[in-house]
Amino acid sequence: MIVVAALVLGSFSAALIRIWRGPSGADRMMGAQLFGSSGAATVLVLAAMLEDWSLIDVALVFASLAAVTVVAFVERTERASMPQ
Amino acid sequence: MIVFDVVLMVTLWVLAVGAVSQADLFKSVVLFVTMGVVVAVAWARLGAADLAMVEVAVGAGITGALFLNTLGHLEQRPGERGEGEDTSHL
Amino acid sequence: MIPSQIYVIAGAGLVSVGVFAWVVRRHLVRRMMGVNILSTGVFMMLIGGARRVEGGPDGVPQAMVLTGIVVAVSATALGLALIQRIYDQRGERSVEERGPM
Amino acid sequence: MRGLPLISASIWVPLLGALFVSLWPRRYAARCGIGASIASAAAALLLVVAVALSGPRRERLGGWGAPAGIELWIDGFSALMIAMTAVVGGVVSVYALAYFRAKDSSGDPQRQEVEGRREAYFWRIWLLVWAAINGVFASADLFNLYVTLEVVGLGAVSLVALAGGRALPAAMRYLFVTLSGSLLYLLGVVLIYSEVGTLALFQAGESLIAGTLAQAALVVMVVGLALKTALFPLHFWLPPAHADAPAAVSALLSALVIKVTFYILVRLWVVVFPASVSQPVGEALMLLGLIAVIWGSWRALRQQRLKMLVAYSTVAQVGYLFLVFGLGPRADGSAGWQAGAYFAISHACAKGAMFLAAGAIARAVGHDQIEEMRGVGARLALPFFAFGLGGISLMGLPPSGGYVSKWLFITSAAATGDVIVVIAVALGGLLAAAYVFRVLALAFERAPREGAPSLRPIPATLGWSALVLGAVAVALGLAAGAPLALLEVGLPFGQSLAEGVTP
Repeated sequence: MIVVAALVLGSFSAALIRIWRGPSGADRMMGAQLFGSSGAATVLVLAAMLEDWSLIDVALVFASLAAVTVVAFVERTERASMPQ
Repeated sequence: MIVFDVVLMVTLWVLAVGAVSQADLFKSVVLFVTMGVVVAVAWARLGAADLAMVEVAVGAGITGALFLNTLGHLEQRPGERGEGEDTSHL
Repeated sequence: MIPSQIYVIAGAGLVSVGVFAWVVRRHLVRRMMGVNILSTGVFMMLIGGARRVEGGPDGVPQAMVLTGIVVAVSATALGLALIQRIYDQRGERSVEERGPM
Repeated sequence: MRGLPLISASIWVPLLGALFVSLWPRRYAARCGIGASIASAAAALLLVVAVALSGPRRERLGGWGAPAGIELWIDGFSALMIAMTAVVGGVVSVYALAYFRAKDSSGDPQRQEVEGRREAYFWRIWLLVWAAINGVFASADLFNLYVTLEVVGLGAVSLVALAGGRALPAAMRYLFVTLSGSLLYLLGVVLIYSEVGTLALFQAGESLIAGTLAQAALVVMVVGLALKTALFPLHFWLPPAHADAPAAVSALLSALVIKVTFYILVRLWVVVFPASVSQPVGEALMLLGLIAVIWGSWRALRQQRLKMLVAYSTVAQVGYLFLVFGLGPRADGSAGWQAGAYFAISHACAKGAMFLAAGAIARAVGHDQIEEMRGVGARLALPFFAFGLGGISLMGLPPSGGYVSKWLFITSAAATGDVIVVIAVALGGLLAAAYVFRVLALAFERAPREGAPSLRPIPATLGWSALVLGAVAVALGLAAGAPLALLEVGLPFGQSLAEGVTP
């Protein structure tokens, strides 16, 4: 359990660094995605620790968040790169 | 567990401060979405599973998408339509 | 320290960040973000405080926060739509840091 | 009559109306909207009559009781407010019918498209706001109040934004104000809930004990709601938002929307918070109210634009509303509270009439610069007459609703020895007279032979509906008995509120 928690923490900090440092928008977006996945992992660990297995559903929704934000991000870059 | 709570809340606070104080708007939107994720983890920690789901889907997902959409809009030139004052509607 | 107290304190911290963004920041998008953070802070205080009263999780505050999140997202949608219209009709300067507000 | 779900009908009818307007094709929006407005007004008035005849009513939605379910509760005070909403809302709907219709003359198809869309959105949002306003007045639950309050606020912001142009930044600022106001209110609800563990208004009032937490809850709620009601130092957002909105919307905002937060504050004062907690805050609010009366009237006097003048006059009149938080608890019985409630309804009619008239005048003249309205009065007699009728009520001249409420204010202030309130009420009336007569005198001056402003024709409905509201404002002074009797149904301000009168 401890090992898993440490791994999750490591990916959290990696995501944070990517978000903070950039350098490009896509990097930051990928950082946010990694953050979402780490969040899902955290919730799973929490589910094991609290023995509240309904939290697994929450982890599923975390995973689907990635789709929404990526679509929004891609749409934004598409629009920004359109000829004016 | 206390350590986890404290780390979670400190992360949350740092992300919130970052979101409102970044010069780069896109960066603050990303930080904002990230903050939504952390809030959802906090709800899960507090035993509110349904809240966590709604927070991720709505608080981070839809709100984040709306913000990104607005940023995309603001990066275009201001539209040609409707420039100037509309005084007829007093 | 009881764990839920941490959440109440963090909620208060978020409220202060939100108020700061609302009062000090001038860019409309950022102020909108501040309002969102403010509401998240209030919700966190609500959930944290509710656990202090009862033993287990209490249904009523969770229902309140659920409603509150939905209200917040509709308010955000309205605000962002307004920001886009302002940008369309009145140009860049009116949403920027040194806008008329 | 007892068994009919009249309370929820007063909320459902406008809500269904909004749904119908949205579903029907856009060109039927106005017809559908006016039909829904008439139905909503009728449903609301039916409820008011039922309350007047058979006492306060309570409804449990879906059969769920207080702790988990939503309870609706109507007593005399809320009934009076619902009646005010029905009367002002009905008249403004008739006005809006002509106001949004009259724009089709230009012939530009794109312009017509914009106008048609604006009209359709007005009806949708306005019916939604109407439902939410009735919802606030019928709620007996702190959180339900928050939700309905938020709907009212968001709807009001969208209505302001309908005007486009310079109304958009005003709407944006209004949005921030209304959001933070209701969040502060919600924070107060959170604090109260963590103390007493219930959200029901009356139960919370029974079990809330005076202490630091109650004090903190009261202060946040008061700041939030005072911000949304535009009390003096927090009034900065009101004049642009109310002045730049379409005239029908300005009337609705000034007449009804700010009364919603006032209503919630009065309820909190009377029902929830113990007197020892609310007393000092009430004194402070009264002081701010006094400053608001003078400052708002003074600023109104200095305005160049007619609608701005009316909007600043609203800032002043909000000051009178807040006097009740100092006077109400101190005065014997419920005289102070009655003064406030009566002032709220007479101000709603008077200010509604003035905004509608100002909109009609601005439509005819083409702008609303007061200085350039020299000599237009004779040709626009109807709207200016309505403006004057509303003005009579604002000044507090007899016979008008304003006179009755100011008389109630002054008697209760004199009974408790607040000479300064008496002076300020009188001074506020004088200043109101000054700004109303400034407009009227200029308008009825002999027109300059050359350069008299040319007027566009306006539909007669605009003038007449303003006149009807002005007449109601005056009639409230002639027939004060019925509203005041209605106000006492269920003793909303009495000691026995929590126990004695439950049906």
